[in-house]
Amino acid sequence: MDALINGLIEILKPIGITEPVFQFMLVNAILGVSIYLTLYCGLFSLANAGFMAIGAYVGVILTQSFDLPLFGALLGGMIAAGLIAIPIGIPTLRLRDIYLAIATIGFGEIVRIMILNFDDFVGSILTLVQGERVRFTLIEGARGIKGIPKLTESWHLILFLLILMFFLTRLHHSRLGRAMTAIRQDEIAAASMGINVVYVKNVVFIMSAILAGAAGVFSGHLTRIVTPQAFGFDKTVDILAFAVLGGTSTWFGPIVGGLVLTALPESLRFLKEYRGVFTGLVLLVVIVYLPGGLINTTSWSKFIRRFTNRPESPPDENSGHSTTRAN
Amino acid sequence: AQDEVATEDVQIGFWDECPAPENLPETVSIGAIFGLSGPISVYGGSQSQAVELALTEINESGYLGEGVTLVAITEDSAGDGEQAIAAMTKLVEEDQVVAVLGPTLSTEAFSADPVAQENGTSVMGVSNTAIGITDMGDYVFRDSLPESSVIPGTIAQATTILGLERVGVLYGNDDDFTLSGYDVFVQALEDNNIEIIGEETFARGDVDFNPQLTSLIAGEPDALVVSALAAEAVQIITQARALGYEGPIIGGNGLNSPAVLEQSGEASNGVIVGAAWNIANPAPLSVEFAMNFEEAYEAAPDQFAAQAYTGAWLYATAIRCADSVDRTEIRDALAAIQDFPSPLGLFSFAEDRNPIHDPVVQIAQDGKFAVLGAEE
Amino acid sequence: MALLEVDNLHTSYGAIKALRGVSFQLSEGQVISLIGANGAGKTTILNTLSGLLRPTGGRIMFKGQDITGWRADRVAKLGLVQVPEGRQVIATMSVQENLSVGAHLRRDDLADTELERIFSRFPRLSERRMQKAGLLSGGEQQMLVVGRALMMQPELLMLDEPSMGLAPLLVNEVFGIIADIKALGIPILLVEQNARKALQVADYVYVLERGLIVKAGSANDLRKDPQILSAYLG
Amino acid sequence: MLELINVSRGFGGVQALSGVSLSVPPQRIVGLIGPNGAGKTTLINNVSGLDHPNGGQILFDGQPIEKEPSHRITRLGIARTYQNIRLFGEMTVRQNLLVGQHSLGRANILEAVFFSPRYRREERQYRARAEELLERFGLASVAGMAAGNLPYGDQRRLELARALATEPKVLLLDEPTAGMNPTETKALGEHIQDLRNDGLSILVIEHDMSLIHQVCDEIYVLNFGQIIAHGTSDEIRTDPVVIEAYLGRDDDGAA
Amino acid sequence: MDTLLQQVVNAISLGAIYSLFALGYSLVFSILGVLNLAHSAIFMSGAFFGVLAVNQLGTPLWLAFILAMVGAGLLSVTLEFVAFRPLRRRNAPRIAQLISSIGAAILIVNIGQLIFLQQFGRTEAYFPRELVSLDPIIIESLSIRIAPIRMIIVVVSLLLTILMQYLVGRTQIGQHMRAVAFNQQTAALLGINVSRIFVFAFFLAGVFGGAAGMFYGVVFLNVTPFIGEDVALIGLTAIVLGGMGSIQGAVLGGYLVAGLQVISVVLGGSSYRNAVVFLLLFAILLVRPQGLLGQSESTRA
Ligand SMILES: Nc1ncnc2c1ncn2[C@@H]1O[C@H](COP(=O)(O)OP(=O)(O)OP(=O)(O)O)[C@@H](O)[C@H]1O
Ligand SMILES: Nc1ncnc2c1ncn2[C@@H]1O[C@H](COP(=O)(O)OP(=O)(O)OP(=O)(O)O)[C@@H](O)[C@H]1O
Ligand SMILES: [Mg+2]
Ligand SMILES: [Mg+2]
Repeated sequence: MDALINGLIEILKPIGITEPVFQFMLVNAILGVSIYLTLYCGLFSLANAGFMAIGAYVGVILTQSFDLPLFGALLGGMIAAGLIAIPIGIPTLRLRDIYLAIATIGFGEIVRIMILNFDDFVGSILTLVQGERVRFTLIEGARGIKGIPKLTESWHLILFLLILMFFLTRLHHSRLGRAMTAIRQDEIAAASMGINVVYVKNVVFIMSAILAGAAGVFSGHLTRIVTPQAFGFDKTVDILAFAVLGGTSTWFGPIVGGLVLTALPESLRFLKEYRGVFTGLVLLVVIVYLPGGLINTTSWSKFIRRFTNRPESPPDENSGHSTTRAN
Repeated sequence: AQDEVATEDVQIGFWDECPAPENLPETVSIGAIFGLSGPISVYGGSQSQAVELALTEINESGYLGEGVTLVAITEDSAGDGEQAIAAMTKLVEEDQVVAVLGPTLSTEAFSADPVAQENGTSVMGVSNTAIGITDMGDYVFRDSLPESSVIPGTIAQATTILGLERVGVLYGNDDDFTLSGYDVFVQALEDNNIEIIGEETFARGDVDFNPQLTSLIAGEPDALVVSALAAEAVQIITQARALGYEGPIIGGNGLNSPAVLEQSGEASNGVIVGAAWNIANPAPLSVEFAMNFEEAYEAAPDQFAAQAYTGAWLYATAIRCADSVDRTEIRDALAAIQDFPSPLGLFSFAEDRNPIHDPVVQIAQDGKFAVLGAEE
Repeated sequence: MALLEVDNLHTSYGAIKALRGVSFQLSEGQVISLIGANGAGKTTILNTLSGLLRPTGGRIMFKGQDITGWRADRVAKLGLVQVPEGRQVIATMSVQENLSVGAHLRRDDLADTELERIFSRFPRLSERRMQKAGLLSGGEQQMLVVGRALMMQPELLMLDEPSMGLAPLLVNEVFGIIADIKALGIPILLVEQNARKALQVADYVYVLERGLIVKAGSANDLRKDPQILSAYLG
Repeated sequence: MLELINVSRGFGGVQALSGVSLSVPPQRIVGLIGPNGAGKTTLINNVSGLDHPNGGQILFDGQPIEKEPSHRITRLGIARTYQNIRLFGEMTVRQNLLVGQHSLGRANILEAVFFSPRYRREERQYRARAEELLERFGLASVAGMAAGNLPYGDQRRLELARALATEPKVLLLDEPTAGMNPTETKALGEHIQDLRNDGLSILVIEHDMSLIHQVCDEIYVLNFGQIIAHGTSDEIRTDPVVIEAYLGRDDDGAA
Repeated sequence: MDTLLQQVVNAISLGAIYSLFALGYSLVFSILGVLNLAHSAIFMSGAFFGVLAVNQLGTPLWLAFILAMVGAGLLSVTLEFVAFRPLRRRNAPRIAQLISSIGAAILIVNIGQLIFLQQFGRTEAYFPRELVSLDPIIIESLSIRIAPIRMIIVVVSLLLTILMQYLVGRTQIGQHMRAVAFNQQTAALLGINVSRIFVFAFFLAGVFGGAAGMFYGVVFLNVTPFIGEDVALIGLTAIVLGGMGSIQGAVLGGYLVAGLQVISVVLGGSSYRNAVVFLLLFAILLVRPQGLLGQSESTRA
């Protein structure tokens, strides 16, 4: 396995992919899948950065303060993220589109603010109880938890991703997978098929949170420091871009998106100060020419047709709001 | 202490502890990791400029011997830990640099420095002020004074001179730089038995500090203690004055930027900063650096630039003394540097690879900094 | 010269060829009906004429101008107005706003008169003037879109299954309106499943099958055609 | 089988249903007709759990169901189609039929991941049933097409097939023949009758009176949210109240 | 009591800036049906054009203000042509447009950074301090201090809101905008030139965003290519809180967010002020899923 990974990295080095970059690529592939699951179910949830933060902090505290091995931390981080997803999902998943998006971004921001203030908060409670000023430190606010050993290895990530891919293939052939697609296309009709829409949405939301939590644990043990700054709005936007640029019509798209978008800035280092401009340009151009994402057959066939001069159909309806009533 | 450094004949690049080197290849590469994009590029950009300035001077003066050029391979980390790791890996593994400057932020350093340590390559923080940076290993250095070496002196001096009893504290709590500053301030205030009548926080990118300031000012403090970065500091100072606050404003590193004085104008009167370096520093090396920098880049340098500039010179000196591009020998030579004349003053590395030099405490008056207590 | 001349029209959806060379004509004051089975391509013809779809071949002449490939809003401005299949009301606007939004194309200033005329013809709409159009029943929405098209002062009105989903009483009403419009001298291109009714108002009929016109004739002739009788009149 | 007792539903000012009582006996086809906006769709929405009445009771097999959510009602055995077609447009025709069988399955996601025997058996059953429905509704040739790209008539047939896939006891059809030509309408009518003969109870809303007369065992007429007539096809056809409110004078003498 | 009044003043002047930003954001959303995440870059460009005009061209403030609005408006239209129109043509999913707006934002910010470096030598620039008087107007009787520029912002943002309200609610072009917002195909059949409506809406949104950016720059003096990030999330929160697509909603949301932040600070929770904002947002969305002034579902489900 190790030899295989090293060989792969040797091949990738000329385009700027060293082992740590490779590892971040894999972590981001997991994140891409995490948001893909909710998107696939028609949920525009952007809570992933928040769950990633929860996973990262729980995981790191487990290895640092409780001396658990990475595997234990992984389980812990995933369970914590999944458990927190339950009370968050039940009220919020009733919201739609942008309202769900902003509510879940709000959740992420609240998580971030809680992490920033956790120590102070506990400290001030202790101060009240004990009657003298107490300084409490566990998660260190903006300072971050430092000195985390680098426990994540490439093969952990590859193995995790392989298992995940197997799970996803099976998901697509299951009742749950079909129910997710149905809910995305028409919630009302889905309910008429006997699908418990609320239940399915919550299950998917929890699965998504668990994956984000796992990515958090892995990432914390790669970056060696976890700070709340790393899990802000920017991160959320990045994660969304992984999935959509990769293409959300199959689970393979978000994986590719995570890999490519992580590698891209590293591969573009030779551009020096023009790097950012090109990153933006690439994102823009790719999505404009392949609106369905990199991994999407219709996207590519339309793209190819453009250059073989076959006319396209002009925009079709449904650019506006959702359908009228349930007549 | 300042005056001792300011002896006329001391010049940068003339640290004569080591003879001119003879065994260096034509090109020696060091790496540099700075935040060149994103909001931190304000700092990273001038750091990178300062390093270029130092390298030009080093190469022109033949500091590393005839025909030897010291070059920096500079990588952008955008303030992001993951990118810093990637950049560090690229520099030490692919580019095979002999040593690395940076990264700009302490949080990035905690991510990236272990990579250098594991590869036996020196890394020198030139703006990392958090606690515990050099604990990461014997290859990890910094030339930036941690806040803990600057602020206690600032508070002590201010207390004696201004007779402080009660202060309000305003700090950014989502940034490890301003938060570390806050930690040290609180400790120093406690040590000096000063009462904290109120604590308020803000977040990076906040623009309106009126609510917090209004609350703090309502308590009629003797001074406002502010731990902020430059952009927010300008707003805090002007808004505090606009709200009618006239007392002293005591700040750390972040307030110590020429832009702060320039932009807050009148309002800056009474701003007290303790810092590793200040543009008003009268020492000749410091003046010369500020002049050269302004000439090259049409902007006044800040403390981060001065530290980056010094960092490049320190590496040049270590390479000169090691007379080798062997990473371990360079590390050893670096650790041995004592009393190196620099814009920061006479500079030495402590046993734990932290910097030793005198900080400065200044007060702003009529748009200029003057040494606190010595002002007219 | 005919008001509308369609010559050898081809339209595809990707690889699916929905129209495979359709030609027909429509003169001033005429009502023409297109009938055909599901998926024959009737809606596709209307969408192509109105500019919602771009033809892959052929030519469309309207009022002596070649409008092939024109954008939909330009086609509408020229007076070729389509009432689309399904009920495309603007759900977020009130009934009244839905009606008035099309009025900007009018070349006269009788918008208000027309509005009142429509309200008196469809009292149900009048009762629901201020209601959001999305909350109307299916039939009410159908009335609304026909009314809206009239507000645009069409020179040729294309109706796509206007009686779909209407109660028999209203079906009669809609065909009454079609007859009225015809009486006003506004030519109509009518797509209908209710072939019996369509044949009553139409002057001329084209029968479409799988993207081709397979039969054409005056309404009177086709009414007697045994094939048509069995296939479309049931 | 299905019974509505005094069901009312108002939306702000509009009283869409006021005190409607109606019953669908086993193995019968009941027609529901009435002018546009009379409240027919609202009635179906209330029975199918998409909407809930303000007053009254809805009984299914004697059990009150007026408070149950949509998915539960489907599982109990009531299926419906929509006036404005609601297919899963991006899914293929076949997939639409697989989704239709959702409520019949028991296998959970873990069983799917580990290929449990129950999962495999269920999937086999789903597919077999989907093929059967495709055949029966003449959709086999378009089974692989995206449902949204089908012509209107095919979409209607698919909706009906999908509703049947849930294995209902009662079927609610909201204008199943809208957009169909007379030949197609007639064929669909025969389908509906077959379903009744197979044991289903059916409530059908239609404006196409030929279909109503062709298939319905009894007919209710709704106007302004109230039942104004109830009877057999022949009784309704000649009822002056119904002619006045709904049918109008049929001037071409057909039907 | 004294501080309370001052805090109210603080909240109002902060709210004016948020709401001005939110207005343009909301306009584009309602017509596009997609969040234009590049709107914060447009905001930045307003401040940027302004600072460039004042510092490099030496224009007077009013001219710089107009240049900023027009410049941002044109940039916004460019965005429509480059990032949105091609996708609409291709009938792309809305989420693809969201991503292209992210790409466009990255592009604009990075180009901004290059220009800043080239023009100012570093990635920040300052409006000259003398440009506007920061000396506060002091109302002794109430012990309130307000910088005059902040009063101007409050007034201008109110005027612009009314203008926008009139335009969208009462004019033909506004009606057409709403028709396009609902369904482009239907609008086209009604003879509405959809492309032109888009260009108009984007220009308008850009003008508003640019004005907000310019004000921001003038009040806070400091301009960087990244100032858009500072308001992006808060602006988004404001429009969602107020109700997407509602003009008064955007304005109300802006003031509400500002008010909440200030209240949290007054109550001693400055560290939690954004958490308070989001918690309230949560609570409101659960009761009114369409936001405070959002259109109630005009569609039945
Ligand atoms: N968006 C689309 N993508 C692919 N194929 C389409 C699309 N729309 C229509 N078609 C196909 O084009 C053919 C003609 O469709 P059209 O809608 O014009 O038929 P129609 O005669 O109006 O039928 P109906 O009576 O059902 O309305 C059909 O075979 C249909 O499947
Ligand atoms: N959610 C709602 N909000 C407001 N009014 C409603 C709502 N749903 C239905 N209505 C009104 O209730 C009345 C009955 O509507 P319904 O859809 O049940 O009529 P219908 O009998 O199905 O008519 P059609 O034959 O035209 O489909 C209509 O006047 C409609 O405008
Ligand atoms: Mg059609
Ligand atoms: Mg109905």
